[in-house]
Amino acid sequence: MNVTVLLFASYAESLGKTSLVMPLNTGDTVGDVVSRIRSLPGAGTLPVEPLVAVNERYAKRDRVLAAGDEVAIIPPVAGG
Amino acid sequence: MNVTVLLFASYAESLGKTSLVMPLNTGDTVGDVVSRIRSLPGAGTLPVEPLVAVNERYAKRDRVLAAGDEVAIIPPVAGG
Amino acid sequence: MRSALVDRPIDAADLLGEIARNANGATVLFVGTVRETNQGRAVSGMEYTAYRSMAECEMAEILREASQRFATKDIVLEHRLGTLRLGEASVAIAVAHPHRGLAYEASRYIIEQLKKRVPIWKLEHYIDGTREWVGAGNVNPEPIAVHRPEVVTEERRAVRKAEIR
Amino acid sequence: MRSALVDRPIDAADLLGEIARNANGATVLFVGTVRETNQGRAVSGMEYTAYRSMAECEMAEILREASQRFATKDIVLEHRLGTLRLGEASVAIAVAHPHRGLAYEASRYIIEQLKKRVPIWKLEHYIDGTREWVGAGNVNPEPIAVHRPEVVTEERRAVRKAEIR
Repeated sequence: MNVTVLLFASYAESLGKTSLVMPLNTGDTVGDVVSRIRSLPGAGTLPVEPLVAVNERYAKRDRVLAAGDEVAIIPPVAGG
Repeated sequence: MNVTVLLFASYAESLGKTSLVMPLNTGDTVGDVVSRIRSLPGAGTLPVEPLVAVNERYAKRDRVLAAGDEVAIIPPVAGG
Repeated sequence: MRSALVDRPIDAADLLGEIARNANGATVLFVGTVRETNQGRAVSGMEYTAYRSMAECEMAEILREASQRFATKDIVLEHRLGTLRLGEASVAIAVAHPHRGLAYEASRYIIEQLKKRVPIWKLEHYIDGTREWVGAGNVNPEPIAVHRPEVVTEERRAVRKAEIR
Repeated sequence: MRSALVDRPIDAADLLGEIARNANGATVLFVGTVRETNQGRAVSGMEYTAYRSMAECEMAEILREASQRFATKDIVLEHRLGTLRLGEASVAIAVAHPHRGLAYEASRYIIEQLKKRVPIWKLEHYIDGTREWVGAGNVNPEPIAVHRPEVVTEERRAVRKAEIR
């Protein structure tokens, strides 16, 4: 059971990749996935609680993930 | 000693003219000229205290006029 | 900074080009157009007249005020006179500024002041053939020939200047 | 009502034409452009990337909200992605409304919400050769090759969809 994690902009640059596939345990939340991402090399610039989207919608830290979910770690947005 | 009085839009239509030359007595104010205009035929639509400009600037009712002044009676403006 | 009364269609894209500078990050354009209804009545067109010389002075003064209050000189304002069809632009204001907040505020300030102070009048024509001076009440509901006071004004000014000399 | 991410220059006049209707009396256009300085540093250009699919959803949602709050469907929003030169438009919002107050408010609402919620990022390039992700701090001051996450995102989505099937 996996989720896809997308990285963008400064986070993608810091971690050296724009996406990764991460194994998921039953009951894992957004917060659990973020913690695992933050333990990767280069993740020092990620805040403890970054903005996260699940399947293209902003999601809270306690959102429980399902297989195949697309989890996006969203750096501070700067459109306009 | 005269002043030119300019009329516009609804006021010009009511009074049937767009300008007139009016004799001026020493010390006459904007208010005096307005009173005389209001006594003309068709001036029923003019309010007691219409907006007035003297020489292209808004002026108060007690402004004393000088020979050659251009006095404009300004209907409610509706630009835009 | 430029303001003008014009007797031809307003080209909004031209105004945007006129104020474009790389120092600015935000541009706000306001365009006022002739609406097909006003207070429930079906409109067929609009006729704008002005006390031209004074209107030009007031428009320039409003731009000076906006420039000082909102810290930009990249402002252009055009108001059209004459007979306009539905949908045509009667007024356009373009403001550019390094920051968007002040661009919006300057734009709003200019249109509100214009509507309050600039001696421009509009004669609304309705599809039933009647006409009305907007803001002045229904002074003459019959369709009649329209005066064009600003033309006579120019003549009068010439007379006045001659008298003063 | 239409919102889009575009990979070509934004044509503001086109947007104005798109929302023009005789029922409207006021049109407000906002254009955001690349500024030559930011926080005192000389800028040479800007590179915009996005989480494309989500950005499109959020932009459409913001327009729906604005339409309900301010009572108009005559709204169009375009945000450009890719490499932009100084003075080029990164975003444009055109709103038309019967009344000007709500046109201004809708325009302002849309740009503020866009800046708050839509997953778009900009990499600012400076004339001294350095670059910085705006809003993210100076994570890498060395000039290096730029990732284009949105392209990979599309690939990833295809992979994900294949995995689900």
